[in-house]
Amino acid sequence: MRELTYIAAISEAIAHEMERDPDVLVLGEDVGGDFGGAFKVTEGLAARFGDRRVLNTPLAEQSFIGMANGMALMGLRPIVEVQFADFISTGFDSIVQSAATIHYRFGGKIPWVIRAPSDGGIRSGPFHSQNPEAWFVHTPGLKVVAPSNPADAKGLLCSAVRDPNPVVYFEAKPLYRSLRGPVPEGEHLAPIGEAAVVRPGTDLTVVAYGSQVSQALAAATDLAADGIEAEVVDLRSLKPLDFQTVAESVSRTSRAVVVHSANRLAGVGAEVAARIAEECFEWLDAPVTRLGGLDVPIPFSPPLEDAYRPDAQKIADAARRLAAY
Amino acid sequence: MRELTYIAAISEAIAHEMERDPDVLVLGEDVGGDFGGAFKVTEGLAARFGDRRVLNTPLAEQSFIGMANGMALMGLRPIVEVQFADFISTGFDSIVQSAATIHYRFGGKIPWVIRAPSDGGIRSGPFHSQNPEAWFVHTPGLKVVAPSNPADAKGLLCSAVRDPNPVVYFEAKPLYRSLRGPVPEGEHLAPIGEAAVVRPGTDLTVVAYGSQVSQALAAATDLAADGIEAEVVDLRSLKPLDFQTVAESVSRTSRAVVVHSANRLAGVGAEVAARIAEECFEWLDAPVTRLGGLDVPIPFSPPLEDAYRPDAQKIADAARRLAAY
Amino acid sequence: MSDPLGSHIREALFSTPPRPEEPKAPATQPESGETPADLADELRIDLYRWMRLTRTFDNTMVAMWKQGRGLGGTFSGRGHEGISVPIGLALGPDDVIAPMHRDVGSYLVRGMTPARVFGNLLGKVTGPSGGRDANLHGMGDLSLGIIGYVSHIPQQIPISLGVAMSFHYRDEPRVALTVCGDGGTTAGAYHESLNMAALYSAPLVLVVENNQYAYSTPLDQQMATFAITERAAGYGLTARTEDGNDVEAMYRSVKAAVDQARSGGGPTVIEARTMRMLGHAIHDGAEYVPPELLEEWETRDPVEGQRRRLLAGGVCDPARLEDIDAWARTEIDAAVAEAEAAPFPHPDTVSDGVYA
Amino acid sequence: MSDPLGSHIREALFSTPPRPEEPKAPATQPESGETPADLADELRIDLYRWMRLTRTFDNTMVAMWKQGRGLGGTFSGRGHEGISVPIGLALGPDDVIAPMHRDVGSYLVRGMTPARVFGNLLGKVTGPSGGRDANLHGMGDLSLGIIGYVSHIPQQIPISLGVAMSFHYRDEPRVALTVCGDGGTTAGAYHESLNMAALYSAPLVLVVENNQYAYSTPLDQQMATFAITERAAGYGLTARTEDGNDVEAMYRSVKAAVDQARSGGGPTVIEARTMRMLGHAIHDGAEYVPPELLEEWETRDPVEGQRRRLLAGGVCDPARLEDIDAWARTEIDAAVAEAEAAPFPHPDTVSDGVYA
Ligand SMILES: Cc1ncc(C[n+]2csc(CCOP(=O)(O)OP(=O)(O)O)c2C)c(N)n1
Ligand SMILES: Cc1ncc(C[n+]2csc(CCOP(=O)(O)OP(=O)(O)O)c2C)c(N)n1
Ligand SMILES: [Mg+2]
Ligand SMILES: [Mg+2]
Repeated sequence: MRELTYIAAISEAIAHEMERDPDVLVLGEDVGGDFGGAFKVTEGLAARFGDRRVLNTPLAEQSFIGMANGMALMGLRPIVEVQFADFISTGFDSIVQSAATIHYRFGGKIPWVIRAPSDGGIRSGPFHSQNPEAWFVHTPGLKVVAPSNPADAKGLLCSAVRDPNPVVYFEAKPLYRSLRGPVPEGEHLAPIGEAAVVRPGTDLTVVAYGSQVSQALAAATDLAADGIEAEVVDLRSLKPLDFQTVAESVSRTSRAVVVHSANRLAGVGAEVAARIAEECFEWLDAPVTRLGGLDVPIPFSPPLEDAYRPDAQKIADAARRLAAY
Repeated sequence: MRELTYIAAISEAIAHEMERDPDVLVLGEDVGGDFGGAFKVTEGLAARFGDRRVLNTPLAEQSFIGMANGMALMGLRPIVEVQFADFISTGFDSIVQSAATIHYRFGGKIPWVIRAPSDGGIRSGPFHSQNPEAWFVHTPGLKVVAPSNPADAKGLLCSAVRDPNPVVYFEAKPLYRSLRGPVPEGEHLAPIGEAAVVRPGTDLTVVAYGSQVSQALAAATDLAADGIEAEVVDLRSLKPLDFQTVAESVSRTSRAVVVHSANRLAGVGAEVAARIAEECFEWLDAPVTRLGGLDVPIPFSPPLEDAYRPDAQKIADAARRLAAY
Repeated sequence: MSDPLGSHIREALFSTPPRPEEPKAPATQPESGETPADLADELRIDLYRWMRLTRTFDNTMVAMWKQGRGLGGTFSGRGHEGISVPIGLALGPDDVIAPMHRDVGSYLVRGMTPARVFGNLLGKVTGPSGGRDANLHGMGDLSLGIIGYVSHIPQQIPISLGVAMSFHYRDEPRVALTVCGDGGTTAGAYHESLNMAALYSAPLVLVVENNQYAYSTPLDQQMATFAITERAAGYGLTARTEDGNDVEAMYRSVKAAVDQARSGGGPTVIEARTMRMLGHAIHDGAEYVPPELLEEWETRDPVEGQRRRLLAGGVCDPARLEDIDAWARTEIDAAVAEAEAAPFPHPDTVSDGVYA
Repeated sequence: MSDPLGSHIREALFSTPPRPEEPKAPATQPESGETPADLADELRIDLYRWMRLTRTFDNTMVAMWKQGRGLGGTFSGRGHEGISVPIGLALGPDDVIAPMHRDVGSYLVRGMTPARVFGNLLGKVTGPSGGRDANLHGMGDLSLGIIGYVSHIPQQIPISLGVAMSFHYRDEPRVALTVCGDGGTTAGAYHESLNMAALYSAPLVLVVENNQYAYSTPLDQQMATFAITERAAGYGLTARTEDGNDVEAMYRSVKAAVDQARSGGGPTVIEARTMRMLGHAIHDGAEYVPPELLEEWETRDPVEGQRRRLLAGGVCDPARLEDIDAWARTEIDAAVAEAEAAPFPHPDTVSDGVYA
């Protein structure tokens, strides 16, 4: 299969959905014209589909997301880009109060996607490196996905566009151009709500998502050299969460490490670890270990950011401790 | 000791701090004049301390919280009322991006308190019943407290005002006038970052905070009739979290239920349960159980809201299952 | 392209309970495009009829809550009927409205039955939110072109901007109308949305219900100048001030704004000056409002004002108005009975409908 | 009541490295209250001097990043020196400023050394954020009366409103000054904060750097009318437009606004019209900007303009200006060397300083 970078897979997914359905449109800061967004994800779309379908908005997250709510209520399917995931908090009400509750409160459908370029490791500091997915997983009424590879980046985005609910799509900036992989051409959907075992193993389970899946796979290779066979589960969808795949894995390996780039404290990993601890209690031979960002604003300077973030080395270290437990 | 309602204890704490320190002031929607706020917490303060220190703001959460950031940077100690905890999301950036990061980024101190009347059970529907504490516990740089009784309501608020950091203070609306208890007169501080064992017990530990502490105590009484002695730990402070007190209790009881009114999914209880599961692994005789709100917007109609919320009965049921494990 | 509202709206609009004294209901919907400098007599009577129904609803609701027959809190729209009725009546059947908590009139006009509104207030399964949302929140019904209220002020504005932009995008001759209070004008999303509405020439009408108070906070503690209309005009959209207690003036103004929006002329902000006659919510005695102010505005009551005008102008005789008043009473009494008799939702359904 | 800034500021302001050619540094701080209709010659030269230092800083930074000697991204303020320098110079020593990402000049004027700014850019422990914040963010130093930049636009405005309100509350004759871009004017908090600043008559000055673009988005895709000044006036505060490339006009205007605020006359918004001469950030080629526009604005360069003006008016001779240029070059070269030699923070300190 031909290979694409992670970012190219995202661009392809958007174009594919716009081609397929005239109700799909793109909006956000700087997404339009010849420019095509801070990361160039929407480059060329305005020329291809017209300015009306690729709309540059003023700097006004609360209201352009709110506007997407109204468009979606009328059956359009806006793909909203927030320039960095960090700025999603500026439009918070329009997501967690408005979009998230409308179906429950009176049956209105909000079939939008918010694309949030997230994650760090690339020396961008506290305001351009955030991973705010836990806020949205905790909020009733939203779906949240976080692809770890180019094929899922395309497949989950296409599924998100077609989903009748609001989906927050966290794309991992550090993977944009550093990760290439096979991506099916044409129609390709990845189901929302299904995790994937991306590396089978017998000795312990590493549960990860987004950019930490690559790190977990690298750690697994490293561990295999020591004879420790790690199974890697890529959650892919954080809400709904496919706990069954996690439980099935842990029931075989009896040991689990949960890892994400976001703050470990009260992060999505806490939910996963608490469920493993509760529902896989009888199978566990060791305590569930969590890795995540430190409880500090994401620092800029390389030694500090490296200390802040989980990586393959830290995952391997934790896995070794766990295997030796 | 004389007894006060939970809400009177809050009012007393504010007046006490304003009396003590001219840098303490109050601001928010409708807090001033003869009116004194939607719940009358600040009633009488404007007459006593002047309109300048009890400031009615326009409807503009982002900016009046942002204004509090600037005041606090200059050494004032604003006590900000958001009318309902539900509306704290409207000022989200000013809290999670601005206030939370300023000390780490350049050493500025933000000694404010945001008072957030939270929680439900009183038929107020999805927009006047929320418990958004998990968003803030997950965010680096904030402190978060949630008193369960009148004495702590006063003591934690006084401590929060004097703390050099931003503190989000979740007060439980359902306790406002329904819970009376002894409250020390004059100076009374409750330390931020210390949990309390509010009922000793030997068979299992119930970890709770806010309005669910009363429910846990009621459940414990019920359980005692069956010969099950539940220890109840009141977290009081959600960030920093006094895990030592929790661990010490679970090391004796070997069983734990964690309960809060907020959505169970990726709530603060997930963090507590994950830590118990990790750090108390060797002591546990049964899986850690979590109770919390369902993953739905908080419904209005009595049968739905009752189905949504944890209460003494549901805690007792869970505890019985756990004791029998 | 799919039309989520469909043409059911026209039907729904006229499917309210039969009104014996008002057989010519279509008169309430002047042909789109007609600018009513002189309003037809039947329309003028209709404005009264809907205001009377709204007022009777409000009186009854307030009485019930005082008697302890309510559930949770609620909001009175007394004094706002001169706004809430024409914003409903001036819209065409395929238009969409996003009302606030004092706009019961607009729900009724759009075809939501009083029984359903009471059902919502009482947490019954028959309310438009099925017991999920409280009081006058969440009363959306897209088949009637109504978007339920989001409490976070002024969320209705960006949502309505988006509805308007969907019409724009699809080249549909439809209009979105929404409402905010004086308090809403000081919130950030007000500014963002007005700026975008002007920028995109969105078919949007925003009515600012300037009722002089945001909860307990009077205008002069909300803004340095009361130039709501001038500030709105600054974005580059049409803006004007109206007497919100003059229902005919309001109808004309809203209708003109709707026509302008429909024909591609862009958005309008109408500042409707009025007074909130009861407290903020049912529990609020509003002691902070000077009694003289209320007395003055009581003399400008929009319902009684329209009644006097109809009689003075000889538009109809007193008997017809008394029939209307009696009809309203009957309608509302029946609605209360129906809502009180309706069941609560079953607890097992609590998690239904979070996702589509 | 405690004064978190203290009187160290005056000292700090003059503790920048010695400037051989500029012994009379105090001339940069006209006595508070004096409205400089005619600016003193030394002040006019000082405006040039700081602009030259700022420009040399900027040129050097851009070159370093192009050479791969940078860390992460950064933002050029080229063309904005006519704003960033006077907003610093027109303030008194106890005033507080909250600059944005193109306002390096104001940091330098307030006494932050170029070496510290480069330290921040390079993630060194010597930067004001100690390696915690990136590029021109987080460069706060309260001892210099500088608040670090929060990326979420326009957070600097409500923060500065609060700073102003603390002066108001304590009856201190101090002023808060902040900055936003044209893009910032379309965000909600801009509106909320201007409304409150006017309402409370806060001692606040806001300079809107209208540089015609928000990232790639030109003004006409941001707002329907470009009436930034008129809209600001609508809140009931003082508002005026200036040529942001005329540093003397800017100085006069900002100084008058600061004096007005200090004497209880309330807030001012100054729309400073200018052009962003390089891209949004270092990686941005800004192909979306018509080259003619840049060419036109190149002829209006604020630094060269002031140089020409000084020479034409005979305020000083060319040798003095060449000395200043050489001084700036020396200062900046030394600063780069110092910053490049400085250590990174130790990883063990990563969690230090989250809480006070
Ligand atoms: C963002 C937000 N903050 C606070 C509230 C609480 N609140 C409900 S109504 C109200 C006053 C609204 O005043 P106004 O907009 O003038 O409308 P009115 O009630 O007068 O009709 C407030 C503060 C809210 N609903 N939303
Ligand atoms: C709330 C928010 N959304 C998005 C961004 C990303 N962003 C950074 S600068 C910028 C453009 C700002 O334009 P303007 O205010 O005109 O300032 P300029 O860069 O022209 O100086 C954007 C969109 C941000 N910083 N904050
Ligand atoms: Mg009002
Ligand atoms: Mg700009």
